[in-house]
Amino acid sequence: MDVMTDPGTTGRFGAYGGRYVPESLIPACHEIEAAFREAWSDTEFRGRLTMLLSVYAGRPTPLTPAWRLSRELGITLLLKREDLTHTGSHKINNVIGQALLAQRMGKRRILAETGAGQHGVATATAAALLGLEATVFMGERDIERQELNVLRMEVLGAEVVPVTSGSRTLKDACNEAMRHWVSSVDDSYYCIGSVMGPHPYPWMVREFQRVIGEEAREQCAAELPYGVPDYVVACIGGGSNAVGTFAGFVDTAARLVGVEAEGGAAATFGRAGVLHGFRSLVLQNDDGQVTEAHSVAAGLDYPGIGPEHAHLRDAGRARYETVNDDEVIRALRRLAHTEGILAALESSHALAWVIRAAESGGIAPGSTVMLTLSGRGDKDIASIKEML
Amino acid sequence: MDVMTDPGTTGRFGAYGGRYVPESLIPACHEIEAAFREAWSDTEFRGRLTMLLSVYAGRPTPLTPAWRLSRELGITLLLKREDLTHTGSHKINNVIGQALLAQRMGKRRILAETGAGQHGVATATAAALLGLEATVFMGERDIERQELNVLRMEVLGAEVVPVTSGSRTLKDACNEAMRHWVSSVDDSYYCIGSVMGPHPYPWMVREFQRVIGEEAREQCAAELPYGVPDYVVACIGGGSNAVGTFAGFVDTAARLVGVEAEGGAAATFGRAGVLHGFRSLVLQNDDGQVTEAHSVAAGLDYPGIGPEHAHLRDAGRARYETVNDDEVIRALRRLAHTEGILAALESSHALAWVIRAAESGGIAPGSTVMLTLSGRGDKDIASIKEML
Amino acid sequence: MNASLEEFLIARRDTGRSLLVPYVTAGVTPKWTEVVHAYVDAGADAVEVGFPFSDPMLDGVTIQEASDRALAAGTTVRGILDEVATLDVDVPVVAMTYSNLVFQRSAAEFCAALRGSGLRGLIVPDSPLEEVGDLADAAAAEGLDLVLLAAPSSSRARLREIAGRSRGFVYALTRMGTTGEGGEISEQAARLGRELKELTDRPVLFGFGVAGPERAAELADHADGVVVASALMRRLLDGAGAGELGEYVSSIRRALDQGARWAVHPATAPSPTT
Amino acid sequence: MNASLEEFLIARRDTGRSLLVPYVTAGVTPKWTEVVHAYVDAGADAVEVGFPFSDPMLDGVTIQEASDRALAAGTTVRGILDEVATLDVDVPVVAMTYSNLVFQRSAAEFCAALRGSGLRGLIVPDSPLEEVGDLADAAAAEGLDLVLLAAPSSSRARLREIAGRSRGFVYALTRMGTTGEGGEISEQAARLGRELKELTDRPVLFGFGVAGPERAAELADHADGVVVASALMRRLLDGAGAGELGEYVSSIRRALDQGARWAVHPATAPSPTT
Ligand SMILES: Cc1ncc(COP(=O)(O)O)c(C=O)c1O
Ligand SMILES: Cc1ncc(COP(=O)(O)O)c(C=O)c1O
Repeated sequence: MDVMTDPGTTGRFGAYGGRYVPESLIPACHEIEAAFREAWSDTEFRGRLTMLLSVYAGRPTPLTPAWRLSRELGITLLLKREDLTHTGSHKINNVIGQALLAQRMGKRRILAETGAGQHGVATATAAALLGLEATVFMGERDIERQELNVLRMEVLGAEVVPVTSGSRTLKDACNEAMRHWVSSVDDSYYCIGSVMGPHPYPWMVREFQRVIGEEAREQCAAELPYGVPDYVVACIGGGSNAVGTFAGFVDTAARLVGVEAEGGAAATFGRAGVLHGFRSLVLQNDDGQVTEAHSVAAGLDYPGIGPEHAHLRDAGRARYETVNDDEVIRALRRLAHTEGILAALESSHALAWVIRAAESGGIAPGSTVMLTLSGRGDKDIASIKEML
Repeated sequence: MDVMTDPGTTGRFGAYGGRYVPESLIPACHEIEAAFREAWSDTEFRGRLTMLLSVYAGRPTPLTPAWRLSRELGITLLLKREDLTHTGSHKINNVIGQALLAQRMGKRRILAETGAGQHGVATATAAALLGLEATVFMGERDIERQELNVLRMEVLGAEVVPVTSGSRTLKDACNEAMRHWVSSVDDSYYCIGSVMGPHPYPWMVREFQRVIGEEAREQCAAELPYGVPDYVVACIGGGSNAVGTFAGFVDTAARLVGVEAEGGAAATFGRAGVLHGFRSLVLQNDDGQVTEAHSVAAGLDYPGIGPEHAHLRDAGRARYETVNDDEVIRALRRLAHTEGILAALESSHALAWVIRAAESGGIAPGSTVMLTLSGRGDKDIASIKEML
Repeated sequence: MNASLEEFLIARRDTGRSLLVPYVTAGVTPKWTEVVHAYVDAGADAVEVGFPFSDPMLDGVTIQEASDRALAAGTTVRGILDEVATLDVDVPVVAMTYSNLVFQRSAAEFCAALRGSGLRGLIVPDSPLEEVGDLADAAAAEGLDLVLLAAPSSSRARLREIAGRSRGFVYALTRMGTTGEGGEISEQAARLGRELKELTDRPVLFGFGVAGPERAAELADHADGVVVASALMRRLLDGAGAGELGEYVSSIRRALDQGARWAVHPATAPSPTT
Repeated sequence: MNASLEEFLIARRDTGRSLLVPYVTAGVTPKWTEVVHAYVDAGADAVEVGFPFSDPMLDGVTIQEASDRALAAGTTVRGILDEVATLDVDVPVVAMTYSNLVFQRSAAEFCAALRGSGLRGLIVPDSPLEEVGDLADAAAAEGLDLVLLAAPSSSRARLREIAGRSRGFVYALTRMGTTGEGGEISEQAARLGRELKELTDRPVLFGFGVAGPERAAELADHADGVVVASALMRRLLDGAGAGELGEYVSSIRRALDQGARWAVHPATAPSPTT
């Protein structure tokens, strides 16, 4: 199937993607694309990345059977444990890759936007590791919700810039990071945290995240009778952990399911549009004004979706589901009680859908489900407490 | 050398150890010792433990070179990354072992004391995993300092009991857990969090933690020119991560160094005494009243030290050093800035000593130092922030 | 007025006049069309009307605020078009907005609607050369001039293509950055102006950070004129009415006219014989 | 008084009397020795004096609080010994404390000091059989009776050893738990008392949770008497003086005496001929 391939120089995934940025940024995008293409085919670069992911970030991550919950649900549920990586979410996979690229390009500083703060923490981390500076843009509302991560970034030596425009969440942080990048593109590298932004980002981030899916594919092959799970499920903010996961299973018979927050479900309620440099499905009103997303999970508070997901949806290769905040909190608590694993609110979206589908027969009894647990819930503890 | 062996049925490590508990608990201690001896020589039990440590808890943990800090210090510093385990510290190694044992013994509930909260979180986690109940005793002062971990335990379904007696820290939580255990010994298993308590705990916990040292030994053998580091360093509260680490290197030429908090340095400022069921070095006044320990690190706020450490000190096989709170905070920040790793305050004690020794020539330039990074610092972020 | 935006501006420039294009965000006040009139009365050669967008990636705080205010007041594309249609001004009006509004239905539909309300040009800062194909065709079909942006970072090859494909004028960014006041004239800006002038006879206008009459005049030295946006919107947000804004535009007009008198524009100065 | 603790208690028991050993934490009030006298006057057969320890692992909240208060007031081992030395009472005084105080210098030194102040016995709840070797020797050398504890969880084999090695009396724990009031008499306690009585002729006294005269009398039915601690310390902490505490002990004394009158103690009842 013609999906999940190289999107070419125009960065198209079917009708989506592209490079909708001001002329000022075009040369930078070209430069990054060229540098990435070169690096990605350089075995030394890939060796260095693989080494850091293993020796520093803790890869491969285990594939843990959810023993007790599986029994309760009548399915076999396997969890790909991105929560066990250094800094506690899959974001580190992408960031180490991009930071190495920034270093290779001779940049002095990394810029990033962040929602839940996980991408910001990962960026601050990779910058420290490689001796680069880091500036992270974060919506004021998210700063309140994710205080722990703000403090982590600061202790790691990063500058956290509060964004006060718009809904004061991830989408506004993206705008602000982009603005800042325009004015500092000479010495700064913009490290985007999900499969969004202008080409080559959605593709490059997918490539850096495909390690999730490739590892999981191998682990499933080693452990499952038929080698491949029936379902492969991941939560979707921008969609990087999902795309990275899907990349490992796209050529199998596994059903791919992306789960969005009901209040930020661009794949379900969005229309085609252009936001943050790419064309995709976007939550917006009739006029094209972008709607604010709402979710308990700061990392899913995004009104768009990575362009490749829009394409996978159109192509029928993946389907997209939504869950609401209540289901998410219940799923988080249930996993904590049955398995002793505290998942991130974001990841708990994927879990909430699996629980609902298994309990309603949407997933047939006896099915095998591979779920990417994109991150750990420590960052969310304060918000969870409030909601109980 | 006759150290780090089986301490026999009396649980003696040289002049230390033993089983100083009320008669009511003696049968329970015997029962646990018998069950552990049996389990430890049962390949199925060990297989199950190894499987859970790998598939669930993320072992083996990487050995990460501290690239930039090594260069600054003129040594080769390797970090054993216990911070990357599930729940974020070495405590999980021991707890999974003991929880499996409790299950094997048919207990319904696990009791635990906790200081920094890491052992409590680990206990709540393992209890959930195996479908047991968990009750965790924690000093009121530590509850304030480690709020995040309290919330984690609660979300995991554990009951957290605030301890208001004495200094309201770890030592009082131990007393209270012991008291509670006496009255519930039939259906409850007391899961001690460090190499302390009555026999067989100090020995059993060492055996469950030796996986740290054994992995590190292998990793060093694979990566170092001479196969063994010049120094092996770990922080010491009760001493479990240190003992577990030392166990892998005790038969090599490596110098073993345990680092305590200046305000809780039983190996340096203590005298022989009996506390919490074992004989060891204890901080106390002339009369034998136990002194309160003081440290920024809740997990090191303990006036005693595991009996085996007292023995290793007397035997000259390990040495024990102290660092103060200021050095610790500086070390934590330095590692964050140079390597992008946020270490626990506890672990930062070991680091602080290495930095001081390397900078003062106490560790010769060019030396190789293997340091156990016992846990991650997320739990400490709020306290660190306050102290800046 | 039957001339296209480009014809109109070239004709004016060729009289030796430095071009002045002031900006207003549609809907920022209920009486924003009065501002357009005030601009024209003060000597504007064209007026740029911003269609507010929720996520104006290339705009600094001032225009973000103006956009937010307009949207909060319920401004819609249809409403703006209706108001623009009632404008009775003798200089061209140019729309400026982001891709997401343009591609809502289709570029053709959007361009037809603009043209239907009398607009003469369109600026879409987040649709660079690579993404502009359909839109350029649609605009051309409607006789709407699609203005492209050129940046200090653009390569010579890209500048050539931009200069070649832009219509109406070439929008030269004075700097790498967002809209907003302040900043010195950089050697960069001067060079960009010179390069573009070498590449095309189309008017080249500077935009971004054109604040105050002196700066406008200085910049105009290196091209054919300026777009003034944030400096005006700042004053408007701070409470200035159409009258004050008109005076401010007049002051820039005067500075440009004086500057133009002694400026050396070898390529574009009217020949001594006219 | 030349008799050992054990001789003294056996003699009293053998008169058909249920033994009563009240407890006080040394130093809990400046006048704690008055409490000892009040106990004796109220009919105590021995008095247990607690040497407070910072970490009293086997004590419930009441005795913890009493210990903390005594320590906060500056109570030291030396000070307690000096005060005990001035006591002029005609029943044995027994020390109760934790291992860490005992092993400070050496067991021998500690025992010698106790004996030097006239103490006749020693209870160390966290030194079980396995750890008690040196201490038992040192105590024996000083003629000090080392009282061992027996628990409901102890196996018959251990009970036999405890009964055999304990001196003075055997301290039978009524329940699995810490010191402190409350709780029903359990079948467990009764069984423990019976088993110990079968194993030894030494006095067997119940301790832990002996609150109030009825409970004391009930328990005494199953052994030779009781130790009363938390119930007294609770009253003291709540403000009761030596007089009131003495009255409370008297009430227990009376209950024991009445109970003893109709109680069935096959093994220990004075033979009808005495
Ligand atoms: C733990 C976690 N999971 C998922 C996401 C969503 O990002 P993406 O959809 O790119 O995987 C985030 C974003 O912050 C996150 O922190
Ligand atoms: C991260 C960490 N390191 C070290 C310790 C100290 O324990 P130990 O000395 O038993 O390793 C603790 C205790 O809570 C801890 O949380």
